[in-house]
Amino acid sequence: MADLIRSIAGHYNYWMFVILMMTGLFIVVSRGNLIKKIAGLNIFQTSVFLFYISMGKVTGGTAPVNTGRAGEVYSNPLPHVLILTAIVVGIATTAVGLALAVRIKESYGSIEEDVIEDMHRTERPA
Amino acid sequence: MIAGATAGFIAKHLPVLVVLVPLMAAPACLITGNRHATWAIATLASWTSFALTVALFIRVAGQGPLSYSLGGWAAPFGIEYRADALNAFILPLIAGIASFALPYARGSIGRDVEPRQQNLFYSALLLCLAGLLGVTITGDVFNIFVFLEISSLASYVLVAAGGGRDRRAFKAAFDYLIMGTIGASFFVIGIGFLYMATGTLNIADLAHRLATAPADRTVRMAYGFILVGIGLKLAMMPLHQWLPNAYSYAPPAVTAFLAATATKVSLYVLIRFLYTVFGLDDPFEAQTLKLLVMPLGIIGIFAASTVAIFQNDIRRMFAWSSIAQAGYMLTGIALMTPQGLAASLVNIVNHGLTKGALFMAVGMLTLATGTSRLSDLRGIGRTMPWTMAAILAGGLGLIGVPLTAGFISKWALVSAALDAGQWWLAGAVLLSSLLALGYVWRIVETACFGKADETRVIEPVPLAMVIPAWGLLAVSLYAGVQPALIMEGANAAARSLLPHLTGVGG
Amino acid sequence: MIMTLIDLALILALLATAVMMIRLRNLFAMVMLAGVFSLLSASLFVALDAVDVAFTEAAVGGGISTVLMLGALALTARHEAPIRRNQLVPLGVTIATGAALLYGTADLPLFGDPAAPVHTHVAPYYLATAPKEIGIDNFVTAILASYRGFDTLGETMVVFTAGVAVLFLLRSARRSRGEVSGPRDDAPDARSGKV
Amino acid sequence: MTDHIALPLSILIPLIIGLFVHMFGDRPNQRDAVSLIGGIVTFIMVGWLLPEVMAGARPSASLFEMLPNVSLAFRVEPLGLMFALIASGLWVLTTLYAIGYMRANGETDQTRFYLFFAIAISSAIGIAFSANLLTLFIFYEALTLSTYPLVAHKGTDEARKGARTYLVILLGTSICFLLPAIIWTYGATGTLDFEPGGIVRGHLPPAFAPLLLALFAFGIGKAALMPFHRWLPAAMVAPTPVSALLHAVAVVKAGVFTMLKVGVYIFGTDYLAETGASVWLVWLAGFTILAASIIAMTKDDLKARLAYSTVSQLSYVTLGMALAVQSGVMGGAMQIAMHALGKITLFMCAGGIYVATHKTKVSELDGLGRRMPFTFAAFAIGALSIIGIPPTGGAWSKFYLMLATLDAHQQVLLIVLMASSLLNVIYLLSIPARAFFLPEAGTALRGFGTLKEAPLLCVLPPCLTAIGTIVLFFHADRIYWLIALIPTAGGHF
Repeated sequence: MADLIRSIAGHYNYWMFVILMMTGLFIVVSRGNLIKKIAGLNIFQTSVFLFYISMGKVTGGTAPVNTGRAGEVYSNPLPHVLILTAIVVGIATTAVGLALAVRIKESYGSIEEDVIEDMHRTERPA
Repeated sequence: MIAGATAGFIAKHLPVLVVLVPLMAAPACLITGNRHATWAIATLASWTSFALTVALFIRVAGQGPLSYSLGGWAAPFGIEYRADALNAFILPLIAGIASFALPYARGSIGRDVEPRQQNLFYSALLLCLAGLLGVTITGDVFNIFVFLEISSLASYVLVAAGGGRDRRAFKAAFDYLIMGTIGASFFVIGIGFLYMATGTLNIADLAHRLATAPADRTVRMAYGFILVGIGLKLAMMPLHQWLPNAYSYAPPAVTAFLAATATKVSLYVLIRFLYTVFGLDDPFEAQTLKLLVMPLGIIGIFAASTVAIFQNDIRRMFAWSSIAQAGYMLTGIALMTPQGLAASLVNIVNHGLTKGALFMAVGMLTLATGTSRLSDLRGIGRTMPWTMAAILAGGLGLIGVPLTAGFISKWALVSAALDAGQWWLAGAVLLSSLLALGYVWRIVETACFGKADETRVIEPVPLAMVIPAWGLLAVSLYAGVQPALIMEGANAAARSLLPHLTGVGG
Repeated sequence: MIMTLIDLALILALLATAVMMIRLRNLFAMVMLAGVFSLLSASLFVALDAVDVAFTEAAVGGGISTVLMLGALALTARHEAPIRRNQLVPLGVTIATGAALLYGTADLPLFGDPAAPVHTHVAPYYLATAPKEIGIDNFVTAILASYRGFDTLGETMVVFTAGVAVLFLLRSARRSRGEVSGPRDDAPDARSGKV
Repeated sequence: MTDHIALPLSILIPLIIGLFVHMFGDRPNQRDAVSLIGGIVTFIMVGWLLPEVMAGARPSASLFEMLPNVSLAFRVEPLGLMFALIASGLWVLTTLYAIGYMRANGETDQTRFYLFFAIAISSAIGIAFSANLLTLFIFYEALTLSTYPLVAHKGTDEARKGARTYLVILLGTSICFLLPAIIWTYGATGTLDFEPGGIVRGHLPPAFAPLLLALFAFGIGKAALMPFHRWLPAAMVAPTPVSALLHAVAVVKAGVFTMLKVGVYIFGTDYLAETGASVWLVWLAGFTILAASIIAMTKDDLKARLAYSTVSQLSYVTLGMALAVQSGVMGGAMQIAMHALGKITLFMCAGGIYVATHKTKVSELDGLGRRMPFTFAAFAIGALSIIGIPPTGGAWSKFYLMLATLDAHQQVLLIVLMASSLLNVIYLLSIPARAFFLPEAGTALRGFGTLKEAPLLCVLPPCLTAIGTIVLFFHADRIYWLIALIPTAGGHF
């Protein structure tokens, strides 16, 4: 029983992040609005970042900035480094996605996937 | 004296120069602005990069794996570039295709991209190339992600460059972006799990630590998410939906380049993870390959080839053919034998060359006639016999007719299947060739024996397109008659990945 | 204990925000919520000792991203059209992926466990040597700038790529002239061959 | 590289001729002259090799290594030389005939026709001279692909449909059966060379021998073994010269030639005899012989009837190989030569009839013999040779094959052969018989009051080949001495 509680206490935030991730993923795959898809993608990616950062956490540790005190426990800095990079990659993707959405709006007059697909159907098939 | 010093510098930094040359040429393109100068810089960079990859291949073949610590920080603490028999074999393909695609782009890109945008286009092409090369050569899993995203972002915009002519390119690029980003995120989740299980990001270190650690759910999840993530990027059935549109609406030069390199690099990453990192000792990993990836590969071959037969658009037809061909490569990988792996590697290179040439030839046809719809191309073989001959030669390669590179691939895969005692697989591979015959012959019949449209206007095709297309085709045909180099390279790579299994046959 | 509670509260707030974002059809409000989501996650990053990440997320996720989204909304649409598509397949895909992930978490090292492989391999080396070798007290900055400096170069190139991409997509002359597909204004200048 | 210049030249010259044909595309006279001269030169080149091979030399050439131990290589041995002689020799006559036929019929795209014709001949000679299975396979596929445009020549829906059947069956069988058979052989033995006595002995468990043989037998679709024979009648949509040369000589003979090569040089007749691996093939070949003859009887379309006759006659060669005795191989080899000459005569006559009368049905030919005596006389002689009645060459091959059934103790097959000959008599000889002896059908020939023979170039070649069949009866020893050099164990008789 104690093991179970320990396991739950030790894993619950991973589970929460998984649920968050899935919320984002659900928006991406279920919604037809292109902007909303990108917002969903952002939620998905941010949840992945949270997942990474929580694996770097050490109980009782402090932020990984050298305090000079001997025996100080620091949280793991490496996931932080990775996620800093990943955040920038994420915003780059968002920017490109939004730029594409703008061009799609200009060409089709809509950013709704369903509307665009209707147009494709009526156009001469490739 | 100076030459000697330069040579020494190049030799010392060879692995990183391969990537840095195109990476740094990209900003140079942007700054230069003039489209002719930009093109010259881009072409020069890709050729230089190609020469460097060839040098690297020779060096690795002669002296064994080469490790380069970036910034001088030793692995696993710093990022390592590591060239071994496997990636040194793939790198020349990527840079080589780029070397053909850039001259080709000069002839064709005017149709899709306006002059003052062309420096941006060439920048993006170089970034894509640099990203793909970086993914292939790096020995650090997170670095793979970073360079994968460079190449992916660049390839989204390259696909969107076709939007000047057909707005559907924008939507195709957007879908590609969504699918690609989901794939990349899955990949990141996967390497997160791996990092949690081992505490390292270096491939060699990962392999070492995973070999001794018991395989638990964490590692298995890492395996699953990396498989799906990379599967999305390489258009493994049923994760292929982005590909047909992306290949159909991108500018011809882009389709030729991406079809020959992007999915191939993803396959490389898959091989690297399966064989180097995971090692497939865990029954779960092996069974997944055998019971999931191989059937998916075979279903992909048959389903995608069948869909290809019913396409009216030639580019879309060959895009579906690419999905089918990825199935062959996955099947070889899933055989888990040195022969199967070698067959996949041979296939990666041979199909890259053939499909690159094929998309270039189709691009010429499209440019000259203004259409790629088969129903509008009846009898075109009489007006453009040489272009049709190039398409036919490439198509025969897809079927696997002797003296083409595709025949060698098929031979290697069937040998591997027979060697592994998988009779049904050998049969399926050969039977599926008939489907390839089906779609290639639809083109031949329509183009050569159909009634020609007398009113058709044929625009001249620039030599800048003709020469690279035929050059690449010649390379692919040469690979069909002189397969020894590619086969030996593939065998060496397969042997290096599966050292505990011996007896690699031809 | 108090940290755990803060942790939990933040996570629940994140979840609530995300669920509201699914439901909102007003895109403007959704973008605002996305900004809230970023700021909440930045707070969570602080609680998890990742202060550098928190700053970046607040600036990039909460700031730049929101601005970009708003800009895109101004150029596209403010409202999401009613949903016409089947929601069951996406739900199935999502649940399957989530179930796989939840299954995978069972063997993960416990949250905060200092004995986890993550904390015993490679990372201790940074903590031990970075102050001496690099001379920067912030370990994250030290690693970012040195040990994994090449990732940072890659990151810069990602931003550059995105810049090229956005410029390419939005600086088109055809756009400003309002044409969707104009005539060829650049004939191939190479000599033509017989084909 | 090569120890006899005639070897590479005999493969290259047709290709060079093809190039010239393409260049002279807009000047029909020069183009046709080039074709004809090319045929003659090629025939001389192949003939140049004959004395050396008779003297025991085996000229060979090797280009480059494609797989470890397997090169793109050529080696002239008696069986291949015989095939090459027939193919190139009959190319000359067929070209003559084609010039007459194509012009008389006003066919379009004649340049493409002669171009691919030349490529096909080059491929056939390549098959004949292949030193190993891979080289043979390459030329085998080249032959299929280069004859596709010939079959689809007319470009009509019917022609395209027939050509599609042709291509799918020939490429399909070769890719799905022949290729795995070759890969299996290579995997088991490490070589693909044609060696006297075969290469599989000791590398292949006897239990697997029938399976491998089956892959070969069905993979060599050009041998038209049932049930993969449909392509041959389908190919009859082609212009008659194509049917004459390719579907009486080059393509189909390439099939049975490959069958013999595999039997003799890959398995070895001794190995087949010891393991009994080919017994099933004996029966299948026997079945095909009878079944195809019976179908031929039901066909009213002349070319279709000839096509099914070919299906039947090809299985004689397969049967000769499958019997796994020396007399069988001899008979099979002789059948390649004799049937080629006989059947090309029949096809050229059929074409001549079409040119003159535009008739394609057997039932419409009543009484025509008196108006076209040369054509129908040649037809009758060709038919005699197919049936195997002296004084025509076909008698010899039939004789050896019957002997072989006895040598192999397969008396039932002797009866099959006799029954088939009887059927041949009925469905082949009935044609000239009707033409000569039945009264002209008034309605069918209305409007053809002044009908005469076809143009000279359509009549002369079949007459020459018909005479050839008779000459071969008296000079069969020439062929005998050549094919007696085929190394089968069991000694001469």
